[in-house]
Amino acid sequence: MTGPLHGTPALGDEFVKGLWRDNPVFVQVLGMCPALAVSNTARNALAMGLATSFVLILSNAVISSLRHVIPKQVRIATYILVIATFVTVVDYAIQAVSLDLHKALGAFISLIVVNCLILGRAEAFASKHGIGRSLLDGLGMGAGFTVALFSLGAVREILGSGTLFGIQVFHADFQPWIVMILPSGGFFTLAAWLLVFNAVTARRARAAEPLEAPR
Amino acid sequence: MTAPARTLEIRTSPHMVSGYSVDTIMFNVVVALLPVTAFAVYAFGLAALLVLSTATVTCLLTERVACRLSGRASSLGDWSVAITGLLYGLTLPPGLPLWMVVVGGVVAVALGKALFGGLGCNPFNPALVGRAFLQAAFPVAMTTWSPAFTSDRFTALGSSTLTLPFTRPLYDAVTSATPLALWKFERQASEVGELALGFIGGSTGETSALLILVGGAYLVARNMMSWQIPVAIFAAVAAFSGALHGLDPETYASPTFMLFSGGLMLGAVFMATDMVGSPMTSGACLLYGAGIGMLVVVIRVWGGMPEGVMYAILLANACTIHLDRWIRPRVYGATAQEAPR
Amino acid sequence: MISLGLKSFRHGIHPPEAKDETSGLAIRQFPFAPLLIVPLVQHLGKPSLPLVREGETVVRGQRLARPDGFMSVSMHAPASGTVKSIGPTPSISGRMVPAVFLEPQPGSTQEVMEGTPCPLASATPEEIVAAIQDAGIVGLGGAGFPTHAKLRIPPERHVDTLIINGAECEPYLTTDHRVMLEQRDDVFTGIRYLLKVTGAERAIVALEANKPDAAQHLRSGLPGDLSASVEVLRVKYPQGAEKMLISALLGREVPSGGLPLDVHALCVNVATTAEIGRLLPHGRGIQERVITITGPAVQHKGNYRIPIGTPLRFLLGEVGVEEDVTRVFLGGPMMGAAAPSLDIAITKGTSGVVAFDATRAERSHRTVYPCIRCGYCLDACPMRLDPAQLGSLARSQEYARMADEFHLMDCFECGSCSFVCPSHIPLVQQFRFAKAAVRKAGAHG
Amino acid sequence: MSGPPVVQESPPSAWHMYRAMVGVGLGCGLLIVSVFQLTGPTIARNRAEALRRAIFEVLPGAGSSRTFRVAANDRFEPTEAAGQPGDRLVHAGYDAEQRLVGLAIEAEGMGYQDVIRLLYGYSFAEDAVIGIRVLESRETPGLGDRIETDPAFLANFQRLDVALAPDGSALANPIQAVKRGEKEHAWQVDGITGATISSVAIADILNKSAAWWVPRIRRSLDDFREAP
Amino acid sequence: MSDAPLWSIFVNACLINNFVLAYFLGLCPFLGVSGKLATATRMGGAVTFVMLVSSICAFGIQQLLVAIDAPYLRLISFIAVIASTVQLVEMFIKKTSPALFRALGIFLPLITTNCAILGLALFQTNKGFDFAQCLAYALGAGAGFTLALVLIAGLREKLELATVPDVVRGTALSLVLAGLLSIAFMGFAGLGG
Repeated sequence: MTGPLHGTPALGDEFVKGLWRDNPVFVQVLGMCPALAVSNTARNALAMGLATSFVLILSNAVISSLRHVIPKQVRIATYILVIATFVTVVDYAIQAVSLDLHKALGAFISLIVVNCLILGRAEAFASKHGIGRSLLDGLGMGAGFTVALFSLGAVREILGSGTLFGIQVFHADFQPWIVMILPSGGFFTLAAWLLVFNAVTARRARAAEPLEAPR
Repeated sequence: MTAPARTLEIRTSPHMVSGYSVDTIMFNVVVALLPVTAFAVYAFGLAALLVLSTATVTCLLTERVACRLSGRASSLGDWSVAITGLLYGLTLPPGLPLWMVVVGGVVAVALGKALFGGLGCNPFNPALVGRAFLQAAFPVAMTTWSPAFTSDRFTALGSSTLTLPFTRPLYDAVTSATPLALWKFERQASEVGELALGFIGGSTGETSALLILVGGAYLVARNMMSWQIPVAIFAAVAAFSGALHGLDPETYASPTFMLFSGGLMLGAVFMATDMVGSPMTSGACLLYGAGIGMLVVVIRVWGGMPEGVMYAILLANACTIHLDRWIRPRVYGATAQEAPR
Repeated sequence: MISLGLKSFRHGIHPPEAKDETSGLAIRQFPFAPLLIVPLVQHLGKPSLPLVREGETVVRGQRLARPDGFMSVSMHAPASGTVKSIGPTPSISGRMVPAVFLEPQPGSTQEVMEGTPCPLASATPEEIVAAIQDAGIVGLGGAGFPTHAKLRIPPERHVDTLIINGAECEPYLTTDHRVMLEQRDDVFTGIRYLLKVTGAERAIVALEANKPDAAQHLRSGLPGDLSASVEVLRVKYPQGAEKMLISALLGREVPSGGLPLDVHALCVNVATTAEIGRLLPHGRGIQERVITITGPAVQHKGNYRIPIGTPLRFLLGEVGVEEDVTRVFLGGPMMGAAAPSLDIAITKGTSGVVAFDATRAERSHRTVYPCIRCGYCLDACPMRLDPAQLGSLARSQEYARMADEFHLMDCFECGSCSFVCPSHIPLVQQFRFAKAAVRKAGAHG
Repeated sequence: MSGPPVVQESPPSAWHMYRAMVGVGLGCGLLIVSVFQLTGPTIARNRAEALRRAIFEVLPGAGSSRTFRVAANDRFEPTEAAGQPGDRLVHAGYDAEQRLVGLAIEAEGMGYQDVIRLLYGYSFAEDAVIGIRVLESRETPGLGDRIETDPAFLANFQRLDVALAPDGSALANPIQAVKRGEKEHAWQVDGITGATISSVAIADILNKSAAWWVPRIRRSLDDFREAP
Repeated sequence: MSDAPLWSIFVNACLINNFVLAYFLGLCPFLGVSGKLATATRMGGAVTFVMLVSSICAFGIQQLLVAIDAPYLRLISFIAVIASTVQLVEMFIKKTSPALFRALGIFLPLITTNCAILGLALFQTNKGFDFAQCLAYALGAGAGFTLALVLIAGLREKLELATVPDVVRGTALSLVLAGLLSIAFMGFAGLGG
C-alpha cells in the first residue's frame, strides 16, 4: 500500500507531469477521437476540455476511493458505469447553462465516455493510488488535455475565422483560412503541434545527452 | 600496341544503361507544358504571367528550404519541382491574389512532398495538394474567374491579383463563369469548338484542350508518359457521360462537352499521369484512369461542385498502391494458385 | 531491327546491339601467350583435381585435371609446353582459385593430341554423357554449368524438345553468330549426339532475327534425316535466357524454382553444341574457345579462337587497346562481369571481352535519384517481377520479404531493370546482394 | 467508505461482485436522477425560451405562441410545445391583440454537407413565407453557412410567395432558387454566389414543406383562430 | 423524424460525413491498426459488423427509453448494452465459426469501447432514424470507416519504405495523411442530395 516501486514522487509532480512530460494529447496522443471534432473554435475546445477534465477528476476520485471494494473481475464495467454517470451529469449541466454550447458540442459530450484518456487513467492510476494523488493526477491530466485542446482550438479559430472566442483579432479585411475549421484543418493542426513537440523533444534529448551520460 | 596500364573500374553489371534519366524525363514534361503555359499567358495576360511565375518560384524556394532543413542535397536539378510549380500555377484562377498563390505553393511542396521524404515518396500529386488546400481554404477566391482575352490584359492587372497578404481580395465587377458552372447551375452548354481551342474562362492552364493534347502526345511519343491513363480517363468519361446524355440530354451534358470542359484535359494528361502517384503496370493504369473518369462524372453530375477532376485524381492517388498490389503481372513460372498478395 | 510477328516472350528491353562491327568478321586463331593460366575452376562445382606435376611436359589436348565429383569436369592442356607451377590465381569474382601455369613450348607444332573417340553410331547415351564430362564441356554461354550434369535426365523425366540456343542477345557479342556460320556441321553433329542422349523427338535451333545469314545458312544445310528446325525469334533482350527461350518457342513456362526439364525441354548453347560435335568424334577436350573481342577501346575487333588460359593483359595487348581503357568486361555488357585486374585468364565460360576507354565509356558516375515509380522496370523484367518494390525493400534490408512475397529468387540478374531505370538505382546489384543474404539465411534455395 | 484493510487473495465471491455492481449502480442512478431532476426545469425553460425566440423571429410581430399537432383527420389540435414523438407540429404566433400573425413550421432536408433544419414563418394573410431561421446546419463555414447570415439572402424570405393553385391542392408556383440578381418573381429565391447548392437546398426544403403544409393549413384555418 | 432516402443516408455516412475523416471518430484504432493493410481490412470488417449490431441495439433501447420516459439513462444503457451484446456476439462467433473469429474476433474487444460505435448510436438517435434508416446509416458508417482505414493503411505501408524525415514519422504522418484524405473526400460533398 505504499507508493510505486521507485519511491513516491513528489505530489506536485503528479500534477505537473500531465502538463508537459506525459501530456495526454501531444505526447501520448490519447483521447483525441471524441475531442478533435469540436476543436474548431476556442470556446468549444475549452468547454470540451473542461467537461472532460471534470469527468476525469471526479471519476478518478471515485474510482480511487472505491478501489478496495470493487472486485477485479468487474472493475472495468464499474469504471464505465461511473464515467458514464459523470458524463451524463456534465451533459445536463451544460444544457442547463447554455443550450447554444450544448448544440455546438452535440453528441460529442456524450462521447467523453469512450475517451480512452479517462478509462486509461482510471485503470492505470486511480485504481492503484490514493484519493489525493488520483485527484492531482486527474487535475494534471485534465489541465494538460484542456491546454492541448485549447491550443488546437485557438489556432484553428484564429486562422479559420480570424477571431478568438468570437472576438475579431485581425483587421476586418482578414481573409479567413476556412480549411482550418474544416476537419482536415483539425488533422493538420494536431499534426503540426505534434511536429513541434517532436522537434522540441528531439532537440532536448540531444542537448541533454552529454549531461545525462555520466549518471 | 601496349597493354593498358591504367587502373580498371570495377562495377557490377549491367554495364549499359538506357539514355533515360529522371532529370531528362522531368525536363521533357516541362517542355511539354510550355505551349500550354504560353497560351495561358496569351489568354489571360499579365495576371497569368504573375500567377505562374509566383507559383513556380514559390515551389522552387520551398523545395530548396525543405532540402536544407532535412539535410538532403538540393534537388532542384531534377526538374520535378519545376513541374509541380508550373502545374500548380496552371490550375489556379488567373486573378487569384498572389499571396494565396504563395500559400498554396508552400503547402504543395512542404505538405505534399517534403514531409513525406521528397521526390518519389509523395503519395499525392503535390500540385493538386496545393490547389486542394487553397480550394478548401479560400473557396470564394478559388471559384472567381476573370474573363479571358480582355483587351487590356497585357497592360492592366485585375484588382485582386495584388491584394495585400492575408486580406480579402476585391474583384472587379466583371468576372466570368466557367463552362462547367454555366452548365451545372444554368444548364447552358458552351460551344465545343471554343472549348477545344480555349477561348473560355477557367483556370490559367486548363482552357486550351488542344495544346494540352499536343504536349501529352509529345510525351507519349517519347515514352515518358503512360498513354493508358489519359486514354482510360477519356474513355470512361465519354462512356459514362454518353450513357447519361443518351438517357436524358436535357439534364446531362454531352460527352464532348464533358471531355473538353474544365480541368479534365490538363488533369488527365499532366496530373493523373504523374509517375510517382500513378500505378506502375499498364493494367493498373487503365483501371486507375477509368476510376478517375467515373469519379469525375459522378462529382460533376451529382456532387456539389461543378468540377471534380482534382478530387478524382487525389482519391485515385490514394488508391494507387492498392491497384499496384492487386494488378501485378503474374510472375513468370508462378502457379496460378499463388496469387500475388 | 523491328521484327514484329516473330515469336518472343513478354516484357524485355532493346539495348543497342552494337554487333555490326564484328558479326561479319570470320573467326581467327589467336597466338599463344608466353604463359597460360588454366584455372581449375571454370565451372560450377568443385575444382578439378590436377593430374600433372610441376615441371612436367604436356602435349596440347592432354588432360591436365580430372573431375572431382558429379558437377566437376576435366581440364585439358591448351598448348604443348611445360607446367611451370600449380598455384592460386585471381578469378573474375575476385577470389583466388587453384590454377595450372603452363608455359607453351616455342616452336612446337602444337598438334592436338587425339583421345578415345566416342562414335555417334555405337555409343550409348551414358557413354556420351561420360565423354562430354571427359571433354570438359561446360555451358559456353557464360554460366559455366557442366553440360553433362544437365544431360543426366532422371529416368522418370522425359524431354520432347531440345532447344539449341543461338539467340545471342547480349549486345556486342557475335561468337555464336560466327560459330553457326562457320561450324554448321559441328552444330548438326552435336545435335545428333544430344538428341541421342536426351531422347528428344526434335531439336529447334533458335536465333534472333538480327542473324538472318546464320538462319539461312543453317536452314540450307539441314540434313534431311535430322529432326531439327531453325526458328527465328524477335530481337529482344534477354531472348537468350533459357526460360525466355522456352516460353517464346514452346509457350511453356518453367515453374518458379524449377528446371526446363519440368516442361519437357532442354536448352543447350549453340557453341556448346558445336564443341560437342567437334570434340567427341575425336575424343578431344576443350582447349580453346571462340571469343568476341570488341568495344570502343579495341583496335582490332573480331572473333578469335583463343586458347583457354590466355591472360587478359596479353589478349588486350595483342588486339591493341587505347591507352586509357578503364573498363573491361568478360561476357556481354548486360550480364558480364567487370574484370578486376588484367591478370585473370580467359576461361571456358568467357564469351566475349568488351573494353571501354575513359572518353567513350558511358557516363559512369550518374546521379542516383529516388525511385519515381515510373514502372519502366516492371515493363522490362522478363520474369515479370516488381523490381521497384524489390528495390525499396532491399534498401530497408527486408530480404526475407523480398523472397517470400516478391519472388526475389526468380531473378536471374539479366540487368534489364537497371538498364531502363531512369533513377540509376543499382537494382541488380541490390538483388544479387539480397539473394546472397537470403541463401545465407538458409530460408530459401 | 473504507475498504477492508487487507487485499483479498482468493477470488471474490459472486456475492461480492453483485454487491459492488449493484452498489455502484445504485449510487450512479441516484446521482443521475437527482441531477436530472435538478436541471430538468432549467433545461425545459431554456428550450421553451429558445423555441419562442425562434418563433417570434420568423413571425415578426408575434408576442405569444401556441403549438398544434396534426390530428388523424388532418385537422389541427393544440398540444404542449414539445409534442409527442412522431407528431407533426406547427406553432401559431399571436400578436398583442391575440390576433393570429402566422404559423411557424419546422422543415428539414439535405444540404451540401448534411441535413439542414430550419424554422420558417408562414403568414396566410400575405400568402407568403415571412421569416426564416436555420436551426441546424453543417454547411461549409464562410461559404454555405451564409444561408444563415447573408442579409441579401435572408431578405428573400421577408415575403416569399407560396400562394396555392386555384384547386387548393398545391403551390401555384414552386419555390425555386435563381442566380443572384436574377430574381423576377415573388416565388423565386435570389441565390448566394459561391454557395449555389446551399441556396438551392433551402429553396427545395421550403418548397417541399410548404407544398405539404400550406394546403392543409388553408383548409383548417379556423383551428388556429382561438388565442391561448 | 427524418425522411431521407436510404441511399442518401448511406452515401452521407460513408463518403460525405465519413466518421473518421469528418468526425474524427475511431481515431485510436485508425492510428493504431492502420499500419498493415491485411489488419486494416479485417478491422474494418469487424467495425462494420459491430456497428450493425450496436445500431440495432441502440434502436431498441431508444424505443424502450421513450416508452418508459427515462432519457437520462440513454448514455449508460447504450454503453452497457452495446458492450455486453458485442461480448455475447464474440462468444457466439467463437463457438460457431472459429474461422470468422480468427478473422474478426480478435478485434472485437478493442472495438467495444470505440467512440465510432457509441457515436453511431448517439447520432442515429439524434437524427431520429427509423429501423431501416438505422441499418443504412450503420452500413454506411462501417463502409466509410473501412474505406478510410484501408486507404490510410495502403499509404502508410507505401511510406514505410520511403525516406520520411524522422520528426514526421509516426502519428504526425498518419494525421497529415488523414488530413489530405479528408480534403480529397471533400469532393464527395453534395452527393447526398
